[in-house]
Parts: sequence; C-alpha cells; structure tokens
Amino acid sequence: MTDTLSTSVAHELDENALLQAYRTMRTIRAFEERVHEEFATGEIPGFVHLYAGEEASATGVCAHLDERDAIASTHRGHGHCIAKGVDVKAMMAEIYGKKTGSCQGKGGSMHIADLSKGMLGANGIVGGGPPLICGTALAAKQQGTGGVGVAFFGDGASNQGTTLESLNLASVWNLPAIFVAENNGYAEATASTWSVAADNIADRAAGFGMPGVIVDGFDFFAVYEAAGEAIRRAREGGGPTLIEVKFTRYFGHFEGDQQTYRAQEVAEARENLDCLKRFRSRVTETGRLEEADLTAVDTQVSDLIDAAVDEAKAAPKPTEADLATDVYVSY
Amino acid sequence: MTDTLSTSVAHELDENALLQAYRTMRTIRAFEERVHEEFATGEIPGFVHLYAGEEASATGVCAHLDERDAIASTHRGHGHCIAKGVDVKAMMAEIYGKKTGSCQGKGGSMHIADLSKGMLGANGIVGGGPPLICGTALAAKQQGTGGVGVAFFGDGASNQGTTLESLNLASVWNLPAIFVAENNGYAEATASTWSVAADNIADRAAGFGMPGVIVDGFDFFAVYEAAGEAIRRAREGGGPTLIEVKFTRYFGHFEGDQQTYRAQEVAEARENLDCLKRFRSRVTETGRLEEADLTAVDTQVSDLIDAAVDEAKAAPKPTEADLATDVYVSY
Amino acid sequence: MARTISYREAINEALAQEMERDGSVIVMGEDNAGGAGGSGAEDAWGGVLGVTKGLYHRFPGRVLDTPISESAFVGAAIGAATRGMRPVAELMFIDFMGVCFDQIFNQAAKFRYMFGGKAQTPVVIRTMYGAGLRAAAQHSQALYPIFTHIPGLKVAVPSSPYEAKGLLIQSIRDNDPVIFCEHKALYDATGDVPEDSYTIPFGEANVVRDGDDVTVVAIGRMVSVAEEAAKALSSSGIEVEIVDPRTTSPLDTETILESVENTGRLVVVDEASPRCNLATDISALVAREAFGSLRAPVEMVTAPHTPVPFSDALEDLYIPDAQRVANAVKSVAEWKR
Amino acid sequence: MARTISYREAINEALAQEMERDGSVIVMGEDNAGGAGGSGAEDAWGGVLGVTKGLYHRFPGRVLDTPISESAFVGAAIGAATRGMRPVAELMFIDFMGVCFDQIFNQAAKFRYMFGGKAQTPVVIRTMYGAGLRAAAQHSQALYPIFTHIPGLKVAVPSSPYEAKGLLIQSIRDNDPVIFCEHKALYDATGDVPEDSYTIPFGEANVVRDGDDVTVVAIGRMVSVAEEAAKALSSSGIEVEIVDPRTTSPLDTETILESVENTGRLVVVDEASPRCNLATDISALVAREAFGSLRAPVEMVTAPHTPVPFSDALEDLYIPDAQRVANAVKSVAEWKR
Ligand SMILES: Cc1ncc(C[n+]2csc(CCOP(=O)(O)OP(=O)(O)O)c2C)c(N)n1
Ligand SMILES: Cc1ncc(C[n+]2csc(CCOP(=O)(O)OP(=O)(O)O)c2C)c(N)n1
Ligand SMILES: [Mg+2]
Ligand SMILES: [Mg+2]
Repeated sequence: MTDTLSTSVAHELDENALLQAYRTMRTIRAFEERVHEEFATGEIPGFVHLYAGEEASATGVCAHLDERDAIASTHRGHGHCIAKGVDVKAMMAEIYGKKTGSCQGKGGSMHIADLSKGMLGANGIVGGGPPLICGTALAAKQQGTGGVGVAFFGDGASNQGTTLESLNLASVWNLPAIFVAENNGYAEATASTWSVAADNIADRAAGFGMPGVIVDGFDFFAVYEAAGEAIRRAREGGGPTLIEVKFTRYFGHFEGDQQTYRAQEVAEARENLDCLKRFRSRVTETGRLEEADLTAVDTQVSDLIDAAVDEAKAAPKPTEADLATDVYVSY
Repeated sequence: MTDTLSTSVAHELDENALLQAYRTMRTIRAFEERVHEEFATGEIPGFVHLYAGEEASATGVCAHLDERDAIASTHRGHGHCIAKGVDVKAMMAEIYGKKTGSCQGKGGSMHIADLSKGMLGANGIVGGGPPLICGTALAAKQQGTGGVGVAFFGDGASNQGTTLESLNLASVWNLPAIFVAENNGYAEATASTWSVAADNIADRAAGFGMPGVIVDGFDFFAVYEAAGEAIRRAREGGGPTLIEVKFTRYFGHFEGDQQTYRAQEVAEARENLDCLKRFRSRVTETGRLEEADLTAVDTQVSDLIDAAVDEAKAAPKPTEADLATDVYVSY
Repeated sequence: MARTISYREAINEALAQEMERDGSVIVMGEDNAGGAGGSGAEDAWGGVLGVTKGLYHRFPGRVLDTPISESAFVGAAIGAATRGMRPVAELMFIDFMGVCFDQIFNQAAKFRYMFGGKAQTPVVIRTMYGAGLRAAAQHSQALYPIFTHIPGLKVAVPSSPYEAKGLLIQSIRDNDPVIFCEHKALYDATGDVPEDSYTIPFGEANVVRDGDDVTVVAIGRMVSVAEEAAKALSSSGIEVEIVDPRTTSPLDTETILESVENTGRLVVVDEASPRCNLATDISALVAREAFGSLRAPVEMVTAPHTPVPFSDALEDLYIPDAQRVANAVKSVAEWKR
Repeated sequence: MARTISYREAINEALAQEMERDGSVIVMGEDNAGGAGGSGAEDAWGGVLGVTKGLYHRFPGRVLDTPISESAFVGAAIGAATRGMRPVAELMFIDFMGVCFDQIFNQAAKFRYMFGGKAQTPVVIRTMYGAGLRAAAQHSQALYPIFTHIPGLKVAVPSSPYEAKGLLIQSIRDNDPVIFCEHKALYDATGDVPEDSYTIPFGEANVVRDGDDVTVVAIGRMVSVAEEAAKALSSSGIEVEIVDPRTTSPLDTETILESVENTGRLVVVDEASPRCNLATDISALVAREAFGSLRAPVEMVTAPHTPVPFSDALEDLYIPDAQRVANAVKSVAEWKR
C-alpha cells in the first residue's frame, strides 16, 4: 500500500475532478454518520448497513462512469448510490420511509435505486447483483453503447454461487463487466480470512479467465487507477475484471451490532488509514487543492445532510392509496 | 499423458484388485452399450445418458472407497453406481421402470441410488451433488469414521454456482471431500473449451484453497493414483481436493442426440485411447494378468448383462398401490 | 391465414416474428443454438427439444448459448431487461428453478414495487413443465403455482399452438416479467395458427366449450384432457363448459365466476401437486365470490401429493386423465344435499 | 414445570435439549455462533437475532458457522442427514430460499420417493418469515405456501413459544425433511412453556378457542391476530372458533372440517400473498369436503398481491390485522342468500 500519488492518475484528474471526488466521499461519510446518529434515536425503521470507511471504493470506481453505465449494489448500498449520482435528499427520505423517497418509501435502505441514473438498486440478497450486472453489460454490448456494468459485492458475497457463476458467464460472453469485491474483513460477524478459502478474493479471477487485481481500499487514487484500467479495457471489448478492494467498515454490520467479534481494528483504521484524511493530506501536500477548498466542501455537505434529514422528517408517508400500486406496469 | 504404469500404483494393486478394476470397467461398458442398443428399440423410457468411454474415472476413484464413504453422481450415473457396488440387475430393472428396480421403478436412469452402498443417487440437477457431498463428508468427520465423500460432476456442472460454492465450503470446513470434475469435452452440445473460462477446471482449485489435479481419464492407473492420494489426504484430515479427469464420451449427450456439433473425436478416442484397451495391454504386457483371465471376465460380464436385461424385461411394473407410498417415512 | 402447425413451431414462429419486429429481443439459454466452441455445426440443437432451432443463423448475434449457470444467465436477462432489451431466457425445465429462483422472485418480480414504480423489467422466461415424458421427479413438475404465488410475476400457460403463439408474442411485448410455461408433451400437438403476428391479452380466459351443467376450469395441457372428458360426458347428457384461463396471473376471475353463476358447479383440473395450487386457488375464489350460485361442492382433479414417478405404469396414474375428470364432473352434477 | 419464556428462548431450549439427548444433532448457519476467524469473541452473535446464542460453547464442535453459500450448506445438512446425522440448518430469512431451493425441493424432498423408499433424510431447516420489522420486500415474506406445495416436505409454523418448542423437538426427531418457519415478530412474544422436553405431533391442529358461530383458521403469527379479533367479536355476540393447524403439511383436515361442520362458516387468515396460498388451500378443502355444512361464502384474510412494502405506514396496512379479520367474520356471520 504505497502512498505516492501515481502520476498518470494525477494527470487524469483536474482540480474539479479532485474536488468532486472529495465531495462524493465526504457526502457518503456525512450521510452515514448522520444516519448512525439518527438511527440511535429510534426514528429510522428496519435494517440499516452503513458504508462509512469504504467511501474510496464507490467513489474511485464511479468516477469513471457515466449514463451509459450501470451499477448493482448490496445491502450496504448508500455509498454506491451517492457515488452514482442518486439524489441525497430522496435517499434520506427513503430511509425514513417517506413518500418523497427515491422509491416512494416502498424500498427503504436496502432497496434504494434510481434506474434513470444507472443505479440498479441496493440489494437485500447477498450475491443478487452480479448476475444482473452481466445483463446490463450484455445490454451495453448488444446496443454498442460502450457502456459497462459494475457489480459491487462483499467478501461474504464472494462465496455465493450466484457471484461465482457470474464471473464465468462474464468471461464466456466477454462482457464489459467489472466485479468489485469489497473486502471489509467481515460478513456479519464472520471474518473473511475464515470464510474465503483463498488468500485473496482476487485469486479467484484466474479460475474464471479474467485479471484479478488487489487494491488498497483506503486509497482513493489506488482504486481510481485500478478501476480506470479495468473499465477502459472493458469499454474496448477486453472483457471483465475482478477488483478486490481491501479496507475496514467503521460501524457494525448493521446498526445495533455490538461487534464483540472484533477488537481495535476500527479505531486504528480510522486514525491511520482513513480515506478522507489521506485524500486530504495528499492533495494539499502536493499542492493540487487548498485546505480552504476542502473545508468549503465539508460545510456544503454538512448543510446538505442537515437539510436532507429535516426534509425527510417533515415529509409525508405514503398512504393506503400507494399500497397496491406499481406492482406491475399493467395487470 | 504418459503410458508408464507407475510403480507405486503397480505395487498397491494385486492381481485380484486389477481383475476387479477390469471387471468394473468392463461391466460399465457392457451395460452402457447394451442400454444403447435396447434404447433404440424403444422399450426404455425417458432420458438416458451413457457413461461409455469414461469408465476409468468412476472405477479408478471408487476402487479406493469402502462402506464409510459416499458418492454423489450426475444424470450420467450408471458408471458411478456400478463402481460403487450397486446391483447391476436392479439397475437395469430400474431403467426399464420395473418394481424390481433399485428404486422400485420410481426413479429411473437419472435417479438410480443405493444408500446402503453409499451411493447417494444419480442426479437430474446439474450441480446437485457437490453440496450433498459436503454433507456426507461432514457426517464422516463428525462421526470420526475416516470416511470421505466424493462428488462426481461434469465440465458443464463446473460452471454451476452450487458446485463452486461447495468447493469453498469444503475448504472452509476442511472436509474429507473429493471433487471429481469429469471433463468429457461437452455439456450437451456445448464445448467445455467455450463454457469453462479457464484453461482447466482444475485451475479453479486455487481460488478455493485446495489442490487441483489434472489426470488422463483414459488411463485407469492415472486416475487411481491421483484419487488415491487425494483420498488418503482427506482421510488423514488434510482437506478436499479437486481432480479434473479429461476424456471423451462415446455416445451422444443422451440417447437420440445426433451429435452434429462434434466430428471425429469419438472414433479416434475409441481407437487409440480407450481405457479398456489400454488397461488390457498394459497389464498383459507387464505380465500382471493373462489375456485369458481378462477374456473370462468379458464373458462373465456379458452373461450378467444378458441376464439383467432378460430379467428386467420380464419383471413386473409397479402398480397403483405403489403410486403414493414412500413419499414420507410417516405423514 | 391460418395453417396447421405444431406447438413447437408456433413458439418458434412467435420468437422469430418478434425478433424480426424488434431488435431489442434476444434469446438465450443452454444450447438454444448449440455447438458453441465445438468442432462441428453451430445451431446443432436449437434447444433441447428443438424449439429455438433456426433462429441462430437467422438473427446473428441475438441467440446466445450459455454455460450451465441459470442464476447468472437468467439474472443477466433480467438485468438486460432493465436497460432497454427484451430478453427471452430459457430455463430448460421448470424444475431447474431451484438454482435461480432468487433472480426471478426477489429481483425481477420486485423491482417495480421496491423501486417505487420506477423500474420496468420486460423479461420473458420460457420454461418447460409437466409430466408424460417419463422424465421422472426432477424433470416433470408443474410448478406454475409457485410463480403464480409471487406478486410481480405474470404467468402464461398455453394449452395449444394458437395460445402458444399469441401468448408468447404478448409476453415479449409485455412490460412486466413473464414466466411462460410450455408443456413438453404438447410440442408435437398441432392446431390452426394464423401466420400473421397476433397477441392474446393476459387475463382473458378462453371458453373452449359452452355448456350449462358444470364448469370445468383446466390449465395448460389439462384443457385437452377436459375436452376429452366433455365429449364422453356429453353423450351421457352432461354438458360441460370448459374455461381455459390461459394466464394464471393475472387470472380472469370474471369469466370463471360468470360460468359458475350459470352452471352452479365447478371442477378444476390442474396437473400440479394438490396443495396450494391453481385448483385450490380457483376453488377458493369461487367459494368466496360465487357461493350463492354453487349448487354442489367444488371438485379438484390434480396430481397426487407425491413426486412424479418414473415408471410409465405409475406416471400414467399420476397425471389427471379424462376418466378422473369425468368422474369428478359426474359427482358434482349428481350431488344432492 | 412450565414457566413463561419467549419464543426465542423456547427455540433455543428445544435445540439445546435435543443436542443434549442426541449426539447426531448438529446446528449450522451463517453466524449461528458468529465470530469465526475474527479477532474477538466466538459465539459473538448466536444467529442474527440471537436464537442460537450459547449453544456454541455448550456443544463444542456441533454448532457450525458457514460462509454465505446457502446451496452448499443447506445441501450439506441434507447430505449429512442421509448419513446418520440430524442437522438443523438455518436459512436466515425464508426469503433467501431462492438461492438454495433446489437442494430443498429437488433433493431432500424427493429422495425417499425417487429412491424407492430407501432413503431417510431427517433434516430440519429453520427459517425466519413474516412482515412487521420494516425489513422490506426481500426480508419479510411468508413463503410457507411454496414449501407446502412440495410433496416430500413437512412444514411447521409455530404460533407461540409452546408450539415453537414442541414442534421443533418433533421436527428434529422426525425422519422426514421439515421446514420450520419462525415468525421474526414473535421472538419476543412470551408464553408458558414446560421445562421438560415434549413433542407436538405433526398434523394435529390446536383449537385455540371454542366458538359456535364462525371457524377461523389462522396460521403462525395470525393466530394471535385472530384471538384479538375474537375478543372484540365476542363482545358483539359472535363466538369464533379458532383453529391453529400448527403444521401446514401435513394439515389436520379433520379438525378444520369438524369445526366448519359445526359453525357452517369459515374465515382463513394467512399472512402470505393471496394466490395459491394456505387460505386458498384450506378454503378449497372446506368447499369440497364440507360444502353441505357451509352456510356462507368462505372468506380469506391475507396480504395483498404486492411485495412487502418498507414504510411502516404501508407495512401496517399490508399485514392482516384484527380489524380486517373481524370484518371478514362479520361478513360471513351476517351473510344471507
Ligand atoms: C442470500 C443471502 N444470505 C444471507 C443474507 C444475510 N446477510 C446480509 S448481509 C450479510 C453479510 C454480507 O457480508 P459481505 O458480503 O462481506 O458484505 P458486507 O456486509 O461486509 O458489506 C449476510 C450474511 C442475505 N441478505 N442474503
Ligand atoms: C440445473 C440444470 N440445468 C440444466 C440441466 C440440463 N442438462 C442436463 S445434463 C446437461 C449437460 C451437463 O454437462 P456436463 O456437466 O458436462 O455433464 P456430461 O453430460 O458431459 O456428463 C444439461 C445442461 C439440468 N439437468 N440441470
Ligand atoms: Mg464484508
Ligand atoms: Mg461434459
């Protein structure tokens, strides 16, 4: 895990792009920390899984994507949504179960989606996304758009048959698909070193005929670079890639998790590895951005999240009239 | 693919064992060729998949097994059944749908089983067997019997999620399980070189933390040796192995298949690689067995199959009284 | 112009006509062409029973063979459907749903609702169901009740070549996920089918035969079994009205209820296992909505609560036949309080 | 001696007592202990909602965590059951059946029949079902009708701590595969439960409440909803008889039919989606077998034909409640031809 801002990457990203990346990561972090607080008050219903600590992955990958591209996410989906451009206020309202939410309150945290943004949904099924992404990649290929599909999934999901067979299908069909294994060390309370019978998830790539890459998930630039290469190759017809991103999740598996199964890891990671801290010191030390630029973003983001929570709380819930609508297009 | 009868293997197998191996392979071949003929007359119902050409695999693996051990098979299951000691006459009767069959006529070719012999069934679901074998291996481990579980499956099945996740589970639980990928080149009409996005199925082993071995499936001794090592390791607590056995199936995918998707491969294999021919010439050339011994086996087998077909044809079918029995132990 | 063609040909023609009409229609499944990567001919199979034969050469790049990875390729069809394609994926036997059901019932079926009405998933899953081919317990089931149970799915069960073509074209044009259940024992059945393209709307039952004495609702292949029974019954003076719902979800409850309001008697013929199946579904509907008209107990003719047996001797007893239908009809026709 | 304990504790106690009694009983599932391979405590979770907590240390080597590979580990439980073990595998949410259904319905359920009566597969699959926890469309379903549809499976749906313990012990001792459906909103419900081990036989309904006016058959958590409705109805002069089938397969048809023969009226309360569910199954049974006694249409109170919504405002409308049950009872009680 090196700390040099690779020149090619530095070259690719202008100030605006750097600021945008920072804004995305900061938005995710602020969103999650606020949901964490609000959940504790008891006002947010259901199961909520937070992405804090993992921001560099969603952000570094999605920075390469545009409207031709689709992503599929997991139960831990807020970060992917934000990085793919889903409206933050609508997301917050969705988490509160409000009619103004991304899914009119019908989906909740585990199902936030915005198909108009190419965000195919958080997914309550571990391993649910990779098959779908074979499909969005196939569509892009058939339509000749140059688009790619990206499946984000966890270390736990890397043991699910649906994920594994998707790797093979993507290779056999030579799809423009990227499989991003987010190895945050645990699936619920189970360590990935135990559940994944290989040194790295990326080691599985060879068995499915594609390159496997390991990146430091605390390092936005490392993710950005690896994803860029894979996405470029995919767009050019070079087929799929498996990227393993390694990092730590900052909160419990879901809100309420006591986390007796792990020890000091989180505090250490937060202190020494944190993606936001590292990004900040790197771009300032190399003179690409000023502290003041970043602090301004922090303030804007903080205001946005405040507004999102206020509006979400004030918004109306769906009503009986909504219960049976939108099951089908027509029935 | 070498032709030397490895000394360790030669040492392990006495004359009786060699004769037994030959008898098993010959029985499978004769069984399948006869079913092929009989199917053409229209008297055998349903879908029938023949194992001819692949005899060395079932035989070379099962030669190491005893009553502590269980195997799971596929739709192409006759060979595995015979090699694990299922009664040949009962098998034939089953294929004819008779009350005297291994399954009272309720199962048919795709479901022949004999649990008292540790034969967990042919299986109509591609990828159905590997999870089950994790279970029989787990049972052996929990019970401390030293038993192993062996899952036979095809190249096509090596792309099924159920198979892949079983590899991982077997490693994670360190099970005494052997996964035998029988790569006969095709899944139905689809070439394994196309459907398996890796040079070899065995290459997938590394991603699941177990050794992967490739053997010449036309060579009984090669299979015997590789299986022996894997089974020994498993019995000693050394965990699972993936063995890829490469060969060619002699008949179509199922009876009735026109096989326009492949060319000369079968005739060449039958002529130059056939496991029975090679076994025969090796054991006679090295002076381990006499031609006459083998010919005597041929005759005995041929008589057995004749009798099996005659008895199967003459046997009664199940009746209305059988329709609703044996769904449950009690209900 | 109508000609006599087979159920298999009707399905093939529906696929071909829709592929011709709409470039977003693609077809995928194990050996739907056949021969990929082999040393011999491509389109070697055209599906395991030849249903997709010929499409591969006619529509280059649009008939995709797949590895044996039903979750991945059925899921891929679903994912592609959210991005402007209209994929028709083949789940070779309905019995194989167990390895890919999640993609169907938790993904495709729920997207629109979970995502607040903003998703559209026009995918068709063609699949083969039913007993009669001595294919035994894992290749003979009639699992459409399970799909019918799931909100968000539509389920078509064509009973004839005419229905097969019209319902499949509708399925492909439909904007919701459709499970299209083809009875494997019907592929060689023939019937009059218009050459031109046409659709049969979902949720519109077909009254196959008029009659005033007993309503028989029959699903899929059971329609012809019911017709056979009806003929025999007619000669003994009982006139049966046969209703073929054609789609089990949506279900044309109106036509069924109207018929029972006229006849006062109901028999449902369903090849599926007896618990929580279409026979119970329709019987319960009638017992709730048309109770006042019912003049006899409802009757249900179904498979027994057993796996499908292999032996022909048993399988023939397993499948509902005209005799059992006729007996059920007689019992409700003759029923007295 | 009976004490008041929770549904969660009752299940835990059943597991512990059977593990104590029979060394072949093992327990497996994702985080059934929790903490495997981690730097902290093992038995960190005891299942996602704490149901298996404490067993890991009490029964060394017999509580197995698993990777997220439901086909592999549910299949492993099934395979082990054919070789002398009595595994209890946890499918965390019933909604996850889609990734492992094949092992359950094509393997475990069919072995005995397909293999001519020579297999025995005493496996229990414990799984959580039901709405009410704002867990949304993929974590709230009541899919027991699907398992009930499958010949070869038994299905238990305990409605209270007492039922949970007795049915689970029976499930473990039973020699057939059992799907044991725990309602996630009942885990904190309390009730009297004997300390000693006991079994509740399958296929024996419990008449929860006697009444002569209307029979209400209610499944799982719907039993307490029906009880609430019954209390309210009693004060307006309608006496409801509540039947809890306890197992949906086998189903105690006798008790249901006897009750309806007395009351002449039936309401079935089923949390599942309305098509091909238990409500239709039981309604159809009654409309066939007790038609002569029926004095009103059958009524069914079920979830609507939609996925389970997330928002509490919608989910509370989705789940059948006492008011809807009471309305249904009144409608059949007051029905006139
Ligand atoms: C098919 C399925 N099995 C199990 C679960 C329950 N579950 C939800 S999240 C989770 C852990 C996932 O771990 P991982 O893939 O590493 O993702 P992370 O939570 O670490 O982001 C589990 C077991 C599920 N939702 N779906
Ligand atoms: C889940 C599932 N998908 C598809 C099939 C249909 N099918 C039966 S055999 C077969 C090919 C299997 O190929 P392989 O695993 O290589 O075994 P082989 O036939 O070559 O022995 C297919 C696709 C099935 N039985 N089960
Ligand atoms: Mg993880
Ligand atoms: Mg093969």
